Amino acid sequence: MSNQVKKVPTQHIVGFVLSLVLTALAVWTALGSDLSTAWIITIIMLLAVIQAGIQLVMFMHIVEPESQNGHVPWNMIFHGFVTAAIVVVGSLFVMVYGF
Amino acid sequence: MRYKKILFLLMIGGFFLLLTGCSDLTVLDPKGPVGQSQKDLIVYSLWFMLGIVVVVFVLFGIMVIKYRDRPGRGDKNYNPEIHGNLKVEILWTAIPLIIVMLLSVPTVETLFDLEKPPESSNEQEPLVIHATSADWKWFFSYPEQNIETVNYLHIPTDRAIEFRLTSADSMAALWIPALGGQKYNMAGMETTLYLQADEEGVYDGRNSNFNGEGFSLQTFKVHAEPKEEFNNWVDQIQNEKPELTQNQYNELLKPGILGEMAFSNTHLEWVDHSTMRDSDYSLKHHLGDYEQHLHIKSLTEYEKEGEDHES
Amino acid sequence: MQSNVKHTPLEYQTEHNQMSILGFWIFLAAEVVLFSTLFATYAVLFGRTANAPLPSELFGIEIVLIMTVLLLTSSFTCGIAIHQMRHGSNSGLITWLIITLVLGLGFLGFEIYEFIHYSHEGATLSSSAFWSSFYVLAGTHGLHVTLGIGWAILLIIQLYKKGITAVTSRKVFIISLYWHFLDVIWIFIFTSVYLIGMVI
Amino acid sequence: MSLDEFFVTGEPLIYAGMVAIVLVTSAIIFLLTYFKKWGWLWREWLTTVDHKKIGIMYILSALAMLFRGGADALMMRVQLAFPDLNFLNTQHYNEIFTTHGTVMIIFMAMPFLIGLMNIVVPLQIGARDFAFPYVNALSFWSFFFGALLFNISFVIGGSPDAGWTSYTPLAGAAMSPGPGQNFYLLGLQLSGIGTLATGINLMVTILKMRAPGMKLFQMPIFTWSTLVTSFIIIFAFPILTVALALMTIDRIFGSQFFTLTGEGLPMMWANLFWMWGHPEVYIVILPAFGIFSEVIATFAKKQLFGYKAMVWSMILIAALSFLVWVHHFFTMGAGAFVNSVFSVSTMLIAVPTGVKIFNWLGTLYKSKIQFTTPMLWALAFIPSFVIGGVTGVMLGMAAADYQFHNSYFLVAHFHYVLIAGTVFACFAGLEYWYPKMFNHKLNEKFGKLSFWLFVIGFHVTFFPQYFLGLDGMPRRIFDIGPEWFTLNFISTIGAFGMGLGFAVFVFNIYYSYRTSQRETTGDSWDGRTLEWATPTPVPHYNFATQPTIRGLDAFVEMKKHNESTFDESKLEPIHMPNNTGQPFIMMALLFMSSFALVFEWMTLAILFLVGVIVMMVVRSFDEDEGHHVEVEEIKTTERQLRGL
Ligand code: HEA
Ligand code: HEA
Ligand code: CUA
Ligand SMILES: [Cu+2]
Repeated sequence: MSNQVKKVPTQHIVGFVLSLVLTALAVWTALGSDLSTAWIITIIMLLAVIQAGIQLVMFMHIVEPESQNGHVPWNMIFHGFVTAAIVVVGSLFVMVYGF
Repeated sequence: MRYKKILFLLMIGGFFLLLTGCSDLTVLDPKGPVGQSQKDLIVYSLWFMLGIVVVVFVLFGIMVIKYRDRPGRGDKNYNPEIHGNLKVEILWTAIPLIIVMLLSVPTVETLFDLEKPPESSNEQEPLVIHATSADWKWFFSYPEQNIETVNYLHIPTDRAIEFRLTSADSMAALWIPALGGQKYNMAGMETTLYLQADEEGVYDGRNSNFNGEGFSLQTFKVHAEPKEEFNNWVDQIQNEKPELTQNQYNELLKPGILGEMAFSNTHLEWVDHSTMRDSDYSLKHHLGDYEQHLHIKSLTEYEKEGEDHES
Repeated sequence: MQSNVKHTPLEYQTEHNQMSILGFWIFLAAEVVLFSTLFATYAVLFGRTANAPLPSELFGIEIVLIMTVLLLTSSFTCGIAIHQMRHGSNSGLITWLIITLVLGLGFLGFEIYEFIHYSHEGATLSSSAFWSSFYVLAGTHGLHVTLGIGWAILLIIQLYKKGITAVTSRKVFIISLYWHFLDVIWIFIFTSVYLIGMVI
Repeated sequence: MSLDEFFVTGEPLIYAGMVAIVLVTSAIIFLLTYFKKWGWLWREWLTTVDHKKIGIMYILSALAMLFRGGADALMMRVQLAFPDLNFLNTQHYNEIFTTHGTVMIIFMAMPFLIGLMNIVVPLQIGARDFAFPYVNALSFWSFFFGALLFNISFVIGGSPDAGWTSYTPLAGAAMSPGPGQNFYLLGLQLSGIGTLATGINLMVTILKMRAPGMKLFQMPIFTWSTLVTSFIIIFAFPILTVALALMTIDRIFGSQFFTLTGEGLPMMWANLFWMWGHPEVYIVILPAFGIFSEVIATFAKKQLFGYKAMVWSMILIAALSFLVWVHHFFTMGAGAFVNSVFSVSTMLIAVPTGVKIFNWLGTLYKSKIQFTTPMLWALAFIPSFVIGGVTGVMLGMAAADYQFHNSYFLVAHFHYVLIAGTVFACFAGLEYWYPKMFNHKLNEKFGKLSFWLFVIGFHVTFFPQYFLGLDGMPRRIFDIGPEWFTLNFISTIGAFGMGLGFAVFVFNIYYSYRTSQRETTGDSWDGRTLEWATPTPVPHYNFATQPTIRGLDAFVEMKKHNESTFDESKLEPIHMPNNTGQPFIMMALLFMSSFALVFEWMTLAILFLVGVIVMMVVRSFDEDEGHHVEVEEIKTTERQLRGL
């Protein structure tokens, strides 16, 4: 958000609406569409990642100038997600794919 | 600092000296193709490692001796401003990288080879032996021959053995260093390990993965013998040894140490510990037994006991 | 150490506050890994239901969807609370925080109801590896929400007493980060536990 | 539960241990009372938030743990010296190697290094304290009480006995009933909280509190190693937290993660454990690399060779450390492809590590080496560690690892890296920064004696173990076969050499305290970095005036320009935090709660947990804003310390 405090929290409202839409979309993809399971999983996981990004940027103000444009927060959260991917994908690779 | 130099020479010398004695070390004196391929890999890598160690030691020796602050040296050859040199830095990044590649190739090759029975005997089907670990003994089931042994193995030479590894309770690892590397035995799972003996002999086998009080004593002997002898032995077991009953088997599963035994059937008739369904079979029977300590003293006591069983 | 830069929100105005916020971001990165470990366990143990019911038999979209909307909305109201704080409105801040809390409590209520329901159907913490991992994953999130609620109550009391100061604004800002973060985690639980659980 | 179940009974060695503990405790209590030091202890130490004092407490505890772990090691070595020896029975042996491994890695190596970081890092970057001094105190007490919890298992309830890796199902409730394993789980959990907090704390400190002008790539290399280590801590420790929690829930609340019942998957524990465990071994080696870099640069009288390459190789090692964990269970049978991937990633770590080794050699090139004791440790590290490292690469070759795994070859590898790397670094760092901490140097004669005893003892102990491994001797056996007698016997002799070296080291601390000359300047070794720019003993606010940094090796520059950290014209009041007893009390309560949980006394555990929460509420309402050190006070202190 910019330095001036706006009267109406547009960014929050947009973020809120977007997350509701994304949630609905995910539910529809999973339960309403007739895609294959693999596609469903791919799509809804992607939607989840986008929604997480929305929370980070629109609600958590990760990139506002006061947090030095979020250099360190971005870096850490990014690496947190990289580690998370290693942990989840790695565990599946070793413990499920391996057998 | 002369004694330091001498120390290093001694160390390097000692290293070589010990290496020459290596042919006696079990892992470096394999008795079958699997162990041989692993030995080859180890020796191959050892040359690289020795080279690296020698290079580092020599450089180190030169630096420490030449650039020590001795009386009368003053500022000769002293240059505190050096802070790097791109060329040598690239060199000492690239060479290790190349070495790593040279090590990776045979490693990966050997890894894939080890998942198959050794080539030298691929005209025959491997002999299948189910090796089941239970605290703290081994059950070896020969489904084709319909016999089962406890704490000892007979195998024919020059034929691949396909071990199907599993465990009735805690995790173990089957390791016969003279024949090749180990793999884990885990309840509810089955892993496959190929080994083969080319030379006759009696080899030491054991559980190498720590699993509690009786761990040190969970060992067995492997008798590798020519086909005919092996078949005779099988006949003998089939004819002379009793059948194992489920009740007796449950009793044997109880945590504790056993001597050698043999039976003319296998426990696979009533339980397969490698399935998820039976992974808690042993626990169901012996849950309470883990609460006492066995106060095991030492190997010799049990070795004596084992001999009693045999005779 | 108050700097006079205009427009800098109060919570960023002291060096100490900046460091606390940064420290909290780093903590959240660690939390990402913490939850990912639970997700990994869940994913690996998926299907190991033993004799207990399958997830697809128990999971129903209605309750979970209500929970999701409650939590998403609470994340939004929490954002509004911060907006109010940056406007300098203490009463607005407190009001929106309380709304956030109520929504959070609602979420918790449904979660508890859901857990009770599942265990009546025979899926408990100890019925199988899969259900253990389900309860611990969802439960850890629920525990975080509970902690967040308790923490927010403490802050509301402090806001009543002291109003918006450098210290309280920093604390409120940090808890807002925490609350949004719990929403992020929930999105992943919602997607990878419930939706995928219903699909497979 | 009756008393004889509560206290461990039936073992003469344990009775001796109990007696020793009672005697030492009563001696301490007596001395404190006799010299009326209780108030001093509370005011100066238990409630301190000063990073230097906290660092000293870390190091003292770590030395005590080295003693304990070392005593364990010596007992194991005695038992393994002869075939069929009945010095320890199998149960006792199992407990001892478990506690030895855990204590050495979690309660010795890490706290020792964190202690050095505590003392040195704020000084090296020109800061007045940690970013969060209160949290720092909290971290220390969480480590301290975690270690205490783990160590009392020795006399109360029984020690864990499933190895420091605590593989399930062995370590699960079914096969290891009783409190032993709970001690492991909760002791590690308790101290793990503190480690994570320290990681965050150090990272913020380094990122935000550097002296004006100090860019990231101008930070002293030890500070860099600390930053990278904090990064690993932050991303690796949560994995341990979860793994421990899951096993605790398994054992105490009946879940089925790692059990053989309910379709649990015991190997998942191994997977999670090593996802933390491998980064963990780099957590204990990277700071060691940092220490060696500082020591070598100082005593080679030369700038570090390839500073940037040194930093980037550490970052690369940290990144790779998250991608190799499977090399600890190649033999699980995950297939050739999985093993190939992790085999190659493992070996790749040799490249950045090699870069570091060669850069150290480069630093020695055209240098002027002074053989002080810290420098001797650093020099001995290079060749010794290379042996450990290249044998690590041999283990990394998965197909060969099938033969090395679980053998003494592995035991030799990790002692070569842990001792030649971490322990040598702890000694080097302690002796190097000792004058900064205690205002006098350690005696060089005894220092060198302990060095030679320890280093020679080390090689004699562990070099033969490579050959034992190749001869098929597995780890964790309590009784050796006769074919392994000779090499084991040599190994045991070496271990006593190390013990002797350590004893001389401890004696040297006492001896130097009595006889060493006190420091007059703060710059004991003609140092290169900012910690040497402060007077000694370091005033609690560290820097009267913060220096402005122009480049690498800030203090060398300052000395050239004749600058100091006491510029009377620039003095301002300094804001410092107040001491507080809260961290101590909070962690003591958490300790009691964990203790109750070990014995599964739920009500009591919850009761103490409520106490912890109350302490957190108290903290939340706390309005302690700290205090200011006035200019006059700074002036008098500095003038006195600097002899102006
Ligand atoms: C300080 C701790 C530390 C460090 C630094 C290391 C460093 C390394 N370790 Fe080690 N390791 C442990 C502590 C450590 N380890 C512990 C505690 C265990 C056992 C735990 C247990 O089971 O209880 C273990 C176990 C262990 C295993 C498991 C073996 C098994 O269980 O079967 C493996 C396998 O790959 C391994 C590999 C390596 C490698 C490749 C490195 C590399 O980082 C080494 C890199 C260094 C060099 C290679 C030397 C310098 C380089 C050069 C001079 C350049 C040229 C070199 C080449 C091209 C090769 N280690
Ligand atoms: C930093 C880590 C570290 C350090 C410093 C050490 C130090 C030592 N270690 Fe340790 N070790 C491990 C980490 C470490 N170890 C780990 C992780 C394991 C694996 C555990 C497991 O399998 O779960 C292990 C396992 C291990 C084994 C294998 C046990 C087995 O598998 O059966 C052995 C055997 O020789 C051993 C020996 C030693 C010795 C002789 C020392 C020496 O360096 C110790 C030096 C001695 C002293 C510092 C003594 C000081 C004390 C005195 C002078 C007082 C004497 C008093 C009395 C006897 C009452 N260690
Ligand atoms: Cu208000 Cu964003
Ligand atoms: Cu490792």
